[in-house]
Amino acid sequence: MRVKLKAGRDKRKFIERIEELSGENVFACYQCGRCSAGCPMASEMDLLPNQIIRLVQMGLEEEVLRSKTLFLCASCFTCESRCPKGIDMARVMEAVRHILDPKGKDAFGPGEISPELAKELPQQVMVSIFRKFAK
Amino acid sequence: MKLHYYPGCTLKQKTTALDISTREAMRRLDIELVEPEGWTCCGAEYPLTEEKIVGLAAPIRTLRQVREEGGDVVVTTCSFCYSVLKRANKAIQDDPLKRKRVNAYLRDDIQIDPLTKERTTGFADYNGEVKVLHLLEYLRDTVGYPRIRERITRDFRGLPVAAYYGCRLLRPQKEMAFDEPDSPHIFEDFLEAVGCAAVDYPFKQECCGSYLSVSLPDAATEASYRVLRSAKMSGAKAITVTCPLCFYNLDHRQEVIKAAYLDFSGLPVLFFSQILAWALGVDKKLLGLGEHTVPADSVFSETPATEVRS
Amino acid sequence: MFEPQIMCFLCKWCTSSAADAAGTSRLHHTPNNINMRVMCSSRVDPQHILYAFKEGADGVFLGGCHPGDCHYVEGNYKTLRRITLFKLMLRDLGIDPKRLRLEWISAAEGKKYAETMTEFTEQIRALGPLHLNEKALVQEVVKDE
Amino acid sequence: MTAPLSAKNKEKRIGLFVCHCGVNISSVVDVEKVAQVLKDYPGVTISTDYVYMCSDPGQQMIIDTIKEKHLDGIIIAACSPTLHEKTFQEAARLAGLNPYQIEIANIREGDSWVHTDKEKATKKAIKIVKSHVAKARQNENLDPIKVDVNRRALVIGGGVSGLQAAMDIADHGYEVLLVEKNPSIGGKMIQLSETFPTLDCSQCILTPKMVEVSRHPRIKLLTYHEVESVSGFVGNFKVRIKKKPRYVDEKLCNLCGECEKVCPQVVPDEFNQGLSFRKAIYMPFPQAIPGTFTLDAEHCLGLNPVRCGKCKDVCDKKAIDYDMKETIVEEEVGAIVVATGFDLYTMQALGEYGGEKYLDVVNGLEFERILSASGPTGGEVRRPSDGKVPKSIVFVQCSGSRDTEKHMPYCSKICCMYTAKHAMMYRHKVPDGQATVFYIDVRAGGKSFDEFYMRTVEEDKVLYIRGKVSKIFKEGDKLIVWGVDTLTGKKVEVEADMVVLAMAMVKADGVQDLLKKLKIATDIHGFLAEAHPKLRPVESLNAGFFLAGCAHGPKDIPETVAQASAAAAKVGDLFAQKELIHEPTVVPVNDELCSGCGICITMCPYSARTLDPDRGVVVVNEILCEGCGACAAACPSGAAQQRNQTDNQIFSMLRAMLRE
Repeated sequence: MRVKLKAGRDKRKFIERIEELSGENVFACYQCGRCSAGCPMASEMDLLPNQIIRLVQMGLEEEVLRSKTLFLCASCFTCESRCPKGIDMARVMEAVRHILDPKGKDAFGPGEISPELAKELPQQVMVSIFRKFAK
Repeated sequence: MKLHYYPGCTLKQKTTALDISTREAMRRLDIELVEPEGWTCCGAEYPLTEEKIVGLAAPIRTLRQVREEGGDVVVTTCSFCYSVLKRANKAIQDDPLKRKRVNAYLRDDIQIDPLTKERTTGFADYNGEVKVLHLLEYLRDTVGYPRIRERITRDFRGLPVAAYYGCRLLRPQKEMAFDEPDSPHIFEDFLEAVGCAAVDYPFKQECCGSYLSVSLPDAATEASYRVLRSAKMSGAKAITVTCPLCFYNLDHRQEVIKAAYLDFSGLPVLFFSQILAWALGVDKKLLGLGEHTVPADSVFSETPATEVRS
Repeated sequence: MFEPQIMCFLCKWCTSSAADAAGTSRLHHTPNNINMRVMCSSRVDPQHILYAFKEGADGVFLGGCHPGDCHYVEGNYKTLRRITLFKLMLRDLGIDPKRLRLEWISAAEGKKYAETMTEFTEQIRALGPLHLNEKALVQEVVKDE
Repeated sequence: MTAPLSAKNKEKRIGLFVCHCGVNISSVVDVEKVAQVLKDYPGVTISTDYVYMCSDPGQQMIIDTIKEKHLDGIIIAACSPTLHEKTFQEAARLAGLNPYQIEIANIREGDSWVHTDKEKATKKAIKIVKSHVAKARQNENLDPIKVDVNRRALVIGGGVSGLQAAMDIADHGYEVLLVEKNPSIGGKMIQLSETFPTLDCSQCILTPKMVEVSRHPRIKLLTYHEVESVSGFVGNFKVRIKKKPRYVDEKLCNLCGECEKVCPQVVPDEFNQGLSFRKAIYMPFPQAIPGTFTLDAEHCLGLNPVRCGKCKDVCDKKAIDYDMKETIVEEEVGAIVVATGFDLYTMQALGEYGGEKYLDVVNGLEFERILSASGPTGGEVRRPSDGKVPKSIVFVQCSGSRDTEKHMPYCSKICCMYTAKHAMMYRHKVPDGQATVFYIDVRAGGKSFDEFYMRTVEEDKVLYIRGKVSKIFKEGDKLIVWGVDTLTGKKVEVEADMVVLAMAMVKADGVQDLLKKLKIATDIHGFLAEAHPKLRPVESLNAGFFLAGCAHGPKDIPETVAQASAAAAKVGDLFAQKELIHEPTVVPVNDELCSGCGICITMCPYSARTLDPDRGVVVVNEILCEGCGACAAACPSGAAQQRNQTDNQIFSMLRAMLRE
């Protein structure tokens, strides 16, 4: 299927919103893929980090928003430390998560942790994963 | 002397080993750790979007409290707490807009005078006056390795130990400024200073899977396995961490890892503070070894506890 | 309407060329500026600026090459340092430092030049005519030969 | 306050010529009015307008008027001075008027073309013209400054660029001094194996050039020498050159090699990038020029006092002299070609690639030595750690290049091509070996370059993977390379026996000290800055200095050679002039006003100003002064005044412009 590239305000609005939220210039990315090459979770992802940023550049909002990748990022900042253009990919990921439908389902909510597991888990795991993946 | 210390929530609940061994070790160095009055959870994750200003309020409130108590330095051990406190502090120092907005949230906090119990509001703005340090930095720069060496009473006799940095200590480097993200050595230098032999291995700064161990356990299992395997292949007899979450993934989940990867036979996981405490002569009972899933006793018995100095 | 006089010192290599480029492209702007071409922005002595104010300029503009592009290696940096300091002195002399503007405009930036001229004119227009505090300003800043 | 007017200019007769420029000016500016208003302005003798001043009749009118009215200054109110200043200066010269008495008042670009309000534009034109009259009243007759040229060139650097430049200048008929800091000429090119895209053997094509240079009657070769300092100015430089002691008399040494055999000191061999060893007394490589051994005092067991002495004992020719001392040679030259080359970015800076840790992670130049028939493995591809033939090599392009964040933001330009060559050569030498190249973009713009790259892919089956490597680490005997293929969107892991990093090209090690001594401008990366990026690419901003090769920025061999020849041609231009002409609008010093404070000295980017300690005043070398005027603005006493743009002229112009 041919992907139709949008032009005009809608596309710009999406990109500008991502840039505003993340504080990163997504057009600085020249798609070397180094973020993906070092990403510990890349093998689980449907879209690699560099593909996420590429889709943002192209303004393909729906494809970005429905990617599983958003909830596989562990914010380990390996991508950030290696990016030759100084883009903090973790911030871009966070910005995309931020604009997901606020009424939508949590990607990972408190209900998904069994009481037994909760007893064993360090507090910081629960605080951090809900901060990242729940509304 | 007294030193402000932010333990964070996990150290008070599930991972007391890190808290207790840290306190005991520091006591041996004549340093009493003081917790800021009324500290709260730092939030564990530093807010990465420009809009989530509120996420900065909790860590900044704690830092302000340190200042109010006359402290100019606060140390932490947990990598997540260190990351959040340090980054929030830097944001307040560097970004006037964030400084203004966060202080606007915090200005009307209620202050209770400990003597008169009088309730007042109106804190002075916090501008990043407190310095956030990881205990490893404090040991290196303020205590100094020579002084630690003087106090050492037990000899590890060059026990090969792997230092595991994980993600938060090192990255993003511009904000953390902890060490070179791809060739760090502060942790190794510490291990060498207390008598271990630091093992070089390529996965020391790779991710353990972090909080994905809850949402995507298999991926985290693999990530942790690779770290443990790499350390073990390089000859380590134990791996040391600073972070309760790394500890959980590498230690508590090691049975799962062993079941999934048959070539891996197990590796004790230790907190750096346990190593320090042991070297300084702290009683084994105070190391919190009961919290370990992988028996770590061997590390402390394999090398006979020769009294190098009486 | 108040028509301010804007005295402009333009470096020959960059901003003066930008002014030419604005002309060639017919980029219209307010006519309040009067340009003097100097070899380098660093040729401009604070005395020249004071004298311009004294002789009736309501605003003074300095145009040089972008940092790193100076034809004379680093003249623009010298200008920057000099003007930063001089602005502090202007305040003491009772002249609003906003009346002095330093801008880097390259030979290619005709558009920026034209826009800056209009913008600066409007800014000075808003400030109103310059009333010199004759006491603060030494009577004769310049000695005649 | 009256217009400041010096006594000698009181009688000045100035003519004003206002141009209509067809309707370009006259449609907006009332030119007749301008001419009319200025008629009675102080100093103006005649004021007139004409439709096209730059036309032949227009110019003739100017010439006739100057003669007829005995004018000693004129103002042309017309277009920008960048267009016709020279035209009108020439016309003035024909009329017997000093060209520095011409003023151009720009009322077109600066007025009629950017405004529409006729009244305001006319008023503005009058102000502009008045200011030039005020200035013209104080203009002086000036003569261009003339100076002799020493027709002898200094070339710094004995790599291919320096060799080519020296050869060309010498072939033009001029004498050349070629200074090289190393024991032999040859530079980086002599270390290369084959060259892309033709696969010529680098040594085979460079050695004849080296011999030719060494035998050229007009080239004086100074190897193992370093430039200590440069003073003077274009056409007249004085250079001090340090001669480092070689401890071997190059005329006596017959290359028997006995000294090397007995020398007990083993040192990493620079020529082989440290992949093999040499002795403390050594010849860098067999074809070295001059053909002589050199004793490396830093690694010798000891010369003072002599602690070993074995080499001297075995030397039949008595060529070895432990008492040689460093000496200084003084030379005079008229032009200097800087061809100081490049180095590779250190692998240490990229910790994630392990170049410092793992022997089998090598840089591009090390791999050249491994490929070279004269290299440590005799041209067989063997890896440094254990000498095994690698069955899989990963090549990583852009290692430290195109990284705005931590490393070099620029493209190093030659890595795409040499990596293709490396991969191709490896496949030729190890037919069952796997070559994998990680790249971001392949930049193969050059004659026959893309064809060469395509051959590497199509015929030699080298696997090109589009993506940047994130990390390289060792597991057992293998190097594990973590990369990505952005074309398929797959994260990939490659097991390799060896990794070659195409490290960024950077300024030569230690060159900044030399450039400081030469006082020549560089860009922020320490590469030499050209006078103009398009139109003067081989000249330095500093007159008399010319650039060649990678000292100016990354480039390949043909481009380096072309630039060297261009620099030589520019030196030829300079030497072809009978004398040098310099603009006289410089900033001299009025001795009576100068207090010797030296502020102007610190302002001058050209070191044109020095303090005369005897008289306590600043003296100006007018040849070095480029007339920027930064010193004039800084001089607290007004002793430094720019010719024909004095402070008084500026004040007069301001008054004419601003006072209603």
